[in-house]
Amino acid sequence: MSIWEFANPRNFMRISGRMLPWFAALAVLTLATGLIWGFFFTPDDYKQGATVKILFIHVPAAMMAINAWIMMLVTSLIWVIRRHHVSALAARAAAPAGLTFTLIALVTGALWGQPMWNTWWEWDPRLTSFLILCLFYLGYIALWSAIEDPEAAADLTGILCIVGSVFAVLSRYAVKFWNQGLHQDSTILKVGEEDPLDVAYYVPLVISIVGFVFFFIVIVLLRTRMLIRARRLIALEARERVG
Amino acid sequence: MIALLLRDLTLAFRAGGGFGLGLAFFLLVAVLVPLGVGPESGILAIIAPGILWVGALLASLLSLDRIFALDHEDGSLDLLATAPLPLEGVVAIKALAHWLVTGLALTLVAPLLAVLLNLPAAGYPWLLLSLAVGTPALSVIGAFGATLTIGLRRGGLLLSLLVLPLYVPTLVFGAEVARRGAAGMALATPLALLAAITAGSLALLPFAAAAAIRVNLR
Amino acid sequence: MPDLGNYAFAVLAAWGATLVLMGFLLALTLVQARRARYALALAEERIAARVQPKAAEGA
Amino acid sequence: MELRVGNLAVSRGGLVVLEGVGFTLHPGRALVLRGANGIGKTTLLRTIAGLQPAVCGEISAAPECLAYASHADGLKAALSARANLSFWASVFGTGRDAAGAALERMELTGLQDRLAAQLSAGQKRRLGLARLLVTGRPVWLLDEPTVSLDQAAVALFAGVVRAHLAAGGSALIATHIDLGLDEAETLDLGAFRPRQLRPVAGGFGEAFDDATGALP
Repeated sequence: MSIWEFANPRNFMRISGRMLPWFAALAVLTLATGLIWGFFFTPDDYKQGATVKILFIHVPAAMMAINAWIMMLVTSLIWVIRRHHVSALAARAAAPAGLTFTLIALVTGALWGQPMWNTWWEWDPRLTSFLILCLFYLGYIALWSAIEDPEAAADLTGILCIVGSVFAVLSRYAVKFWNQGLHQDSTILKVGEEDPLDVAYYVPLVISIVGFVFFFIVIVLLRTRMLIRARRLIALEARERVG
Repeated sequence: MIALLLRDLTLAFRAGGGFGLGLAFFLLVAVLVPLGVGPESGILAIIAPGILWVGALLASLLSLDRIFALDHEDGSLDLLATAPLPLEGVVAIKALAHWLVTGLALTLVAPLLAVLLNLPAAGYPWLLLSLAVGTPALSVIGAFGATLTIGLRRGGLLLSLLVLPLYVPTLVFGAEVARRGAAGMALATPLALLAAITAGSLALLPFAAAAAIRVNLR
Repeated sequence: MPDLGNYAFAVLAAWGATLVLMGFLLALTLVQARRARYALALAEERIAARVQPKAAEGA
Repeated sequence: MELRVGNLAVSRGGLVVLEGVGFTLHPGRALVLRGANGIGKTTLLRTIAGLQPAVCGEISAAPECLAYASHADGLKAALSARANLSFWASVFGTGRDAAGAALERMELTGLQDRLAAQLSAGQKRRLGLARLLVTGRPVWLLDEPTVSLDQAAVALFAGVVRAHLAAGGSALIATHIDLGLDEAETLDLGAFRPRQLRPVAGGFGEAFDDATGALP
């Protein structure tokens, strides 16, 4: 079976309907395991104390905030190049999830920064980049809901997403240049190096990341199915009007 | 092409064309900030480059929705699209016209407003240079954003939301050049990056904008 | 319940905010999905009711 | 320049509104499109002008020989009548004199220095139509050209069209008014209306409404 089978709304509805319960079960399982393990069964960090528990939601949310945008970029490109409608709707479906993850990353970052750096908000490059990402998500969602013609809305948001991605990357480097920042470097890929993330944190963190991924998939599937139904409703009503 | 540029410039200078609007806004920012921050010249001198850059950015944002929306309303955009001009060229010319009446004008008055904000003497040439190099990017990026909202009735607010995040790199590098210039630091890197953003936007965004116009006309 | 020490507020607030935001997203998605499903079902029924008499006439 | 249109289908709002449209427009001839409101005259003209993609079919003429005049005149209220026209003359590269000649042909010479904002609706329309003369393009696509023109102005415009045809041009006109053109044939678009409106192939409509029953 080719992946383009999904491009047909009918096939997508059939296959996604069958997969949805499994993904939902996996999401519940991994999220529950990762989060409960992270919250109840991890030791305090010798430097950061109990705040290290924020790690298990902050890091996955931040990763998914970026991954959601990447997924939107890929699906937008598929729409612009191959004109598969489900792809455009999937891009739209991912945006609110990405926005939520961005907000979570920002809020948990601020709450974590307060005891660690003694300030709620720091114009740190990472935090600033996430604030900008948040604006990108808001603009993208607003443009989708502002344009009535479905085809034009898909095209224009697709163009925005592609151009916006370039500028998002530019902003990332601009902001890094502008302020070197307090934020510690990402340590997750450095296991085995000098000051690695302790294995006690590593395992629950990975499980929790997997949980966030499944949660994201479930949300995107649900929302894409919702948008497909809404489109069919519009199509049926148009047909009814013209007789 | 030249005819289009001249027409847009003429329209901008006629009554209701919005030429004075951006400048007046820029002036207001330069006057209101000291009133809000307090008259201490030391503080003003530090924030002057940033204030002038943010003011220039907002002033150029103010007139963006006129670039294409007016032409779309009165039907000339349809006619331009069937005229023997490439749409990419139309976008570039309109962005150029927008830059001449906002970006260039703001660049020229910026030194006067910098006096109000106590910018150190060393900063003037760099402020001018950074605005001259950076504001074309603001106009092209803005013109691209304007093509996305052509067909919308109240697109102004949405346009700002779409364009502001796209302005971030230009603002960061532009203000950085002006700030380092005022402080007497090395500024070759941000200046080169600012020029790169302007050059890249000028080269690529007209194509994206023309695609968006075609979508809107259909 | 683990002992969170001085950081109880930061940790609990961060976790609480996360759960609230994710819960809100999930709830919103489910409500919207249900509404779309319901509205579409109504429209399908209406159309089916209109098409069937016509088909009967044709036969 | 011959305009040949074959088996053309056009869409509006994701629905095919006309299909199988075919005609040939020879130099020196005019074709009047007729049909009820909303049948798709404007859509057809915009598609031929290249402003929107056709669903399928062929259009022989390149967009470079077509001059399209829409409902809207594309006038800038803050510019004088002459400045409005000179702009289009330079865009189409027909030179300085073309604008003056066109103003004279549409009997607007006396108003040339007035701002477009101060012209009456009929005068604006005449100025909008004068634009066709400065395009220098052989095939005119006219969408309701006589709206807000009085009888004398309609006759004037008919004369302009006739001269254009006599010079080897051609015109495709969507109108309800009889322009009194002997060279004109009439095409009733009612014949090309699909029996049942269907969504465009590959569009959002078709993808989600293939009428084969409910979604799984």
